[in-house]
Amino acid sequence: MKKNLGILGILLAVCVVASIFGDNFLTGYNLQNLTQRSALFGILALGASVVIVTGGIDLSIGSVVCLAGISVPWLLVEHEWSPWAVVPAVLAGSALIGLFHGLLITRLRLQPFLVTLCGLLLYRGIARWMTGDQSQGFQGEFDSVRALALARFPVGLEAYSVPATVIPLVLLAAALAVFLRRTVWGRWLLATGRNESAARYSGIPTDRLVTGAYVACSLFAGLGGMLFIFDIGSAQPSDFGNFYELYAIAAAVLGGCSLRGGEASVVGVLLGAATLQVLRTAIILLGLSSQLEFAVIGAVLLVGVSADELVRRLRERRAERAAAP
Amino acid sequence: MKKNLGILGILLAVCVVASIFGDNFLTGYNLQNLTQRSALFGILALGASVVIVTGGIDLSIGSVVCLAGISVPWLLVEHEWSPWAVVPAVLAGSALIGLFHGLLITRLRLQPFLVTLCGLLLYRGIARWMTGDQSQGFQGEFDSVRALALARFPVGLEAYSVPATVIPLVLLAAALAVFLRRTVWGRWLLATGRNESAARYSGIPTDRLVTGAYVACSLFAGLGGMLFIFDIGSAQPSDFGNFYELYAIAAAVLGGCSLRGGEASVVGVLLGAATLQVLRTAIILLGLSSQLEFAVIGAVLLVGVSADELVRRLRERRAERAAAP
Amino acid sequence: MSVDRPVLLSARGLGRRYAGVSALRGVDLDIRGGEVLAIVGENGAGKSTLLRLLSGVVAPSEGSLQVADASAGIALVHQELNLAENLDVAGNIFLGREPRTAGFLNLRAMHGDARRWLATVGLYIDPATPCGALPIAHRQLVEIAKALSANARILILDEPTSSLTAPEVERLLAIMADLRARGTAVVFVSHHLDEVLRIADRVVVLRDGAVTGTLARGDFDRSTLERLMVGRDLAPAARRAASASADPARARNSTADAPAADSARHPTIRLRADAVVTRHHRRRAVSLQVRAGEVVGLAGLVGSGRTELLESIAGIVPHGGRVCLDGGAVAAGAVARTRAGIALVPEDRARNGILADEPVSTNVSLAWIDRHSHRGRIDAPGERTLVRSVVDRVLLRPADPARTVRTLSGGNQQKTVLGRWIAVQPAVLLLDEPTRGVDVGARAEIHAEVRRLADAGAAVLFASSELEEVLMLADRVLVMHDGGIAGELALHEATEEAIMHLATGGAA
Amino acid sequence: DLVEAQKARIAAMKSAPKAKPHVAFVSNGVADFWTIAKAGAIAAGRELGCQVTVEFPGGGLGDQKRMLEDLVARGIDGISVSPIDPVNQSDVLSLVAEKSLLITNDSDAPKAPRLCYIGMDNYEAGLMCGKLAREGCAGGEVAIFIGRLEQDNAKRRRQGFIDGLLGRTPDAARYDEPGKPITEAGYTIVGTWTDSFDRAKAKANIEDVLIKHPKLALMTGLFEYNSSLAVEVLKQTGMQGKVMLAGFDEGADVIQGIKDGFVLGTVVQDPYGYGFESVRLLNAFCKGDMSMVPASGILSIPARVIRKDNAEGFWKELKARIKAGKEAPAK
Ligand SMILES: Nc1ncnc2c1ncn2[C@@H]1O[C@H](COP(=O)(O)OP(=O)(O)OP(=O)(O)O)[C@@H](O)[C@H]1O
Ligand SMILES: Nc1ncnc2c1ncn2[C@@H]1O[C@H](COP(=O)(O)OP(=O)(O)OP(=O)(O)O)[C@@H](O)[C@H]1O
Ligand SMILES: [Mg+2]
Ligand SMILES: [Mg+2]
Repeated sequence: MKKNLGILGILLAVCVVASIFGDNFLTGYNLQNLTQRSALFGILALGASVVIVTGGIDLSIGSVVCLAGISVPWLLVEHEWSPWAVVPAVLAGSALIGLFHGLLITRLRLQPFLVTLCGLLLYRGIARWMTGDQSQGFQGEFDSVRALALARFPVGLEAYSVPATVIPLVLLAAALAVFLRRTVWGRWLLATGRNESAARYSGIPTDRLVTGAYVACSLFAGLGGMLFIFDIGSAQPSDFGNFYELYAIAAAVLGGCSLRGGEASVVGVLLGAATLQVLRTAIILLGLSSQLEFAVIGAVLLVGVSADELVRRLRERRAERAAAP
Repeated sequence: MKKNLGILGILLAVCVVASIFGDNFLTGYNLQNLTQRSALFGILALGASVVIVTGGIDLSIGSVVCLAGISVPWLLVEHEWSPWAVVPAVLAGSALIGLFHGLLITRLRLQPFLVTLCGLLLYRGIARWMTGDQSQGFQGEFDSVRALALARFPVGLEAYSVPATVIPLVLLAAALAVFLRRTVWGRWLLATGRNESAARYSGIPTDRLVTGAYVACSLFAGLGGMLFIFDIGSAQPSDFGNFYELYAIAAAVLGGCSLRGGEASVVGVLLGAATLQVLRTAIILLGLSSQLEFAVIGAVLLVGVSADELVRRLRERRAERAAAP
Repeated sequence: MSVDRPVLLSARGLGRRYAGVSALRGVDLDIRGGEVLAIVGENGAGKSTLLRLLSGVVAPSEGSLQVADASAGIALVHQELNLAENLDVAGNIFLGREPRTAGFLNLRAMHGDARRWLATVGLYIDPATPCGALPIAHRQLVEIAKALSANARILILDEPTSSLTAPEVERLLAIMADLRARGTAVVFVSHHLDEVLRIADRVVVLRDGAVTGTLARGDFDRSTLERLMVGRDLAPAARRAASASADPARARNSTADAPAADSARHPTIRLRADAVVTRHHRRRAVSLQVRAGEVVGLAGLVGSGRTELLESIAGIVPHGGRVCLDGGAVAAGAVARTRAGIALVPEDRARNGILADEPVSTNVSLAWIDRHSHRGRIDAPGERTLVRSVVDRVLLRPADPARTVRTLSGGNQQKTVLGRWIAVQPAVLLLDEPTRGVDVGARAEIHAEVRRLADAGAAVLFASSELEEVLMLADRVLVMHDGGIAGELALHEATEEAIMHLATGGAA
Repeated sequence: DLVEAQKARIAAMKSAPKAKPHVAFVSNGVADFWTIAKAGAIAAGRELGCQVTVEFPGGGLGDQKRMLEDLVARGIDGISVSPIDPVNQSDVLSLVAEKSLLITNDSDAPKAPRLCYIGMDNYEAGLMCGKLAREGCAGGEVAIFIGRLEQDNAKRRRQGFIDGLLGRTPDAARYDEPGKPITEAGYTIVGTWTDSFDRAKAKANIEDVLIKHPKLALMTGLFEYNSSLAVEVLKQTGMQGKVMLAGFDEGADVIQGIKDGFVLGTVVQDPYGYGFESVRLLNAFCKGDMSMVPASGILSIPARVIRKDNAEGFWKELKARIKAGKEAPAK
């Protein structure tokens, strides 16, 4: 919990600045938007964190978002599949992608970075080729399916209703938290991430766990991709999801995951994802030039994590001094 | 050396396919283009490999390429600096960026991924803001400075002359190879990557070495950025250098660097960089749709490294069996 | 008598090759319930390989293994520690066998059980402590508790006592005896023959990957075992080492009897620690001095702060107070300290010592390669010569500088780390458990090397959990307790009883 | 110079016309706009019996340069390119002119040795869009959304829109800094937001601007997806009709929005024509025929304004063309 204080601090600081100096930050509509976007990126970040726990990395998240997302309108509109077939098919395809990564990594012992980098190229290439670089959209139809992302549930507040994407996010986050902290498999995953040989010597099926982690990550990315395109309505295969893996991994790392594996905090990851989205919106509501967006995000994160680290040290030193004679 | 056989095999296979089925692959002009591009990306990949040797990663390479590259015409054309001031200033700036990364990583013990991801955002943001998102170019002037990348040195062949960028590449590669294999600091850098704690217990100044690695990486990226813009003539701050870090890291990993640190092969890195460029060109000369570019690169790399791994295993198994009575 | 005990595991013609080299061959062995089987041999003889084959962690390249009862269960404690440092002690003990209720972890049961198993091995710590924070001896005990908790019929321990101090060793031997009484088969490896002599029912002696003798209780004594291990009678130095515990002071041929004479013999104070306060023992300040040519031993119980003190002096960890070399204070930090000539051989060789994937030569030359270079360029022939001489001096087996350290046996990895500093003449040599896992013969040789370095003017300060070794090697003994120095014993005062008295908090 | 040299080569080809010329069409990025152009190019290739290669550089200037170099290496007879940065790309454009035949489309490079430019004036198209907005909205706050501003056509289009909206006398050389709000003639242009082609970001931009400026009266999306996403956001927030939209390009939902009445209209270019004419011209060059090039060197294919009255017909025609282009074999 203490580890999450840092990222919580950054998030709150950004919120405070945005609500004091920005226009209409604390309106229901804005908060609703922020919830939606944080939920979408949060799902990707949760997936990324599962892989990061194993000490691996998944660079293909953005491309899986693209391929899975693009496939939905492509199948629905161009190929006139039924929505009842499309959603499971896309999710199954995403899981297969993860399985493919997992097997290459555990069986052939290829480096995760390399495998998923090839994935990054491959799936985007497939998406572009499949659609002929034509953007895919719902053309104003399929609102009932898109409700999976677009529905809003009133909670008694006037301007704020809960976006539907919060449901999968909360379910996944809760499941992941319980999995990591309360189940044997989760514990084994943590052990595998930190010291694979210790886990193997303890009779843990490390290969299967690692493969499972990649499956989960791609599955989350596929689900995210679907929800993204439900939300946006259409997408261009050449740029949909570009860099999303970096946002997802950044959220996970901000939330306290170590890229060396074995550490994760579900709450932290969600806070990390939210921070990135709030930052982006804050820049607009503060009236900063959108050219500055990247610079501001980079600088705020850097200052934030550095400050967090410095505070941690200071506290440690003070504790030590208190214990001294 | 043996480790480089795999990537050499992939490179040769691509070349053979491209020259048999593609148009004009084996023409001086095409080879000259390929040399130029491989050299440019090779410089970035060498930088990436230095950081990878320490077990770190630098995601900011592409943004440093952008900032350094954009700065050159910006200073020359918009601010009318002298070329004699611009080149050293840009290189010094790049080195400072690396120093900044190195200090955050060694002093504050922040994760390299996080620091350089923030760098990725920050430097691109600065470049966009500095130029107001305007593309920067030489507007047809400064050909004498651009000769640093555009000059061609005849070598007695009719259609093929050596591009000027080969000179810095060869110098840097040779220096790096000597550094890693023949000098105390290189030895220590490798040791730091293998086991930082053991290196520290042996009195090796690991912090300084790691910082130095990030300085070198950013310096190489800055140099690369300059040469890139000399070569292209102009660039847009919003997309110049996008994903170059992934190309650079992929080249290094293909060339035998392990992301866990401690391993590097300069020749391998150069082969890796060349492979990626040859692949891209082969796709066009083979008349494949450019939509397929990503998919083909991803697939070829994946098949290549998997085959390499399988061959390696087969050989190993055969060696073991041969040793048996 | 062994006939009525059930055979739990039997090996026939067991062997294992690595890259064409045979690490073990032709082992025929029956493991019976209710006996303690000791496996002895020199470093690299193949002991760990045999244990790994028996426990099934490694597949044999020849021969067969027969398990009598598939449900018997085999637990192995590896020579190198293998804990997931992000999990707590309880999590590690039950890793892979976590108690669950309705599919979920039962953390309460786990912590409760863990506490019980920890108590069995005499470790009274909170089971919720993360393993990363434990000293190495505690990790060893956690590993043993983990193996015990598996309730296996066959318990295999690879050098379980190498990092333990006397009380824990006693406790472990008692546990082994208890398990034997309950019909468990206990197989263990140790370089301490007195432990073997005390508890083993049967001893298997290995030499160069082959069994040179299987002896039942009554058939073996120290000299038989040594002969079988080495293939000849032990050299005199090693002989003395082996019997040192009997009368250490005399065994070392010491001439100096009074403390006064000590300082006369070693006039200059090389190393001085002034009020050094270490991180985890902030209430005690340690001051000590070591003269040139003097070898000072640090004794104490597990967790008494020896490692922290040595690491502080070497500049690895931040500390309070001052460290002076030849009268002048040395700046903080490992780089400055090393450059000034203060060298440390760390306790945890896997974590802080070796570069596992590099050859022996790189490992050995790591710290001093800068002194064998011209303007940064490595003097390769010079390096080669020196590495070769080091390899000979520490009796590395195989004596091959190109060998990747990961493929060396545990004891030989230790020798590699030792060799790193033996090659140069540091002004101050700090050794933390210098001979952990090193066999008797090589140990004597290493002691001789350390003595030689001291004679050439180095100040040596070493920590060891083996009183035997402290008494053997030290000119003077400092006993630590709870982070402070509980007392100092001159050579003639130093006995096991005196040291244990101080180490357990008794008044000086 | 290079233009004359190209002309001389074309003249020489009159006596030895290429049987099956191989020509290339290179876009400035990846977008639906270009897939329509591709359909046109391929349709022309099929009609005229020449081989057509279409390349979409996805990675900006460097990528476009690489593709042009590779096409030259491949020995292509003629290339029609949409230069991303015409002022600074003179070397690579010269290279194409030297080794092949060069025409430009969509954005012109008047200083480059191009034989012809096919397209329209983005400033003019922007003006059309601005006027459309001016007609539909008498005043108030206006927001501009555009993919990115660094390409020349984007800048000109935006400037045209501003000048048209504010009713200024047209002057293509004018440039209003994007950072500052402009208050003039009863309108306040509150800002210009870019997204570097990230649609999630583009959508977020629109949502956030609606929050920041609750009194917004009108917005425009100057790239195809900007308009489409604006329609999307308006529908999702139920603000159809409260905030007016002046569209650009032919997104499906934009056309639908026009039919539904809450989009004022949209300015469409004719990418199909760019592709078709590019191939037709290059093919003629390879037969030694330069007669199709107007004296000005500019083959103008003007933009059109689509309103409620002509939306339906336009949409049907477009669909049919894309379908035809897709069914065409790739080569
Ligand atoms: N993975 C490996 N690859 C190659 N050789 C190996 C490997 N593992 C062990 N060996 C070799 O096998 C031999 C036996 O090693 P083993 O670890 O069994 O020795 P040991 O008796 O346990 O020694 P120690 O007392 O030092 O622990 C050694 O020569 C060692 O170098
Ligand atoms: N309270 C503590 N919290 C975290 N780490 C500790 C603590 N106490 C000691 N350590 C670490 O454990 C290691 C060994 O500790 P210490 O110096 O107390 O042991 P020691 O006397 O050498 O005993 P041992 O025989 O177990 O090595 C050191 O690296 C030290 O930093
Ligand atoms: Mg061993
Ligand atoms: Mg210790």
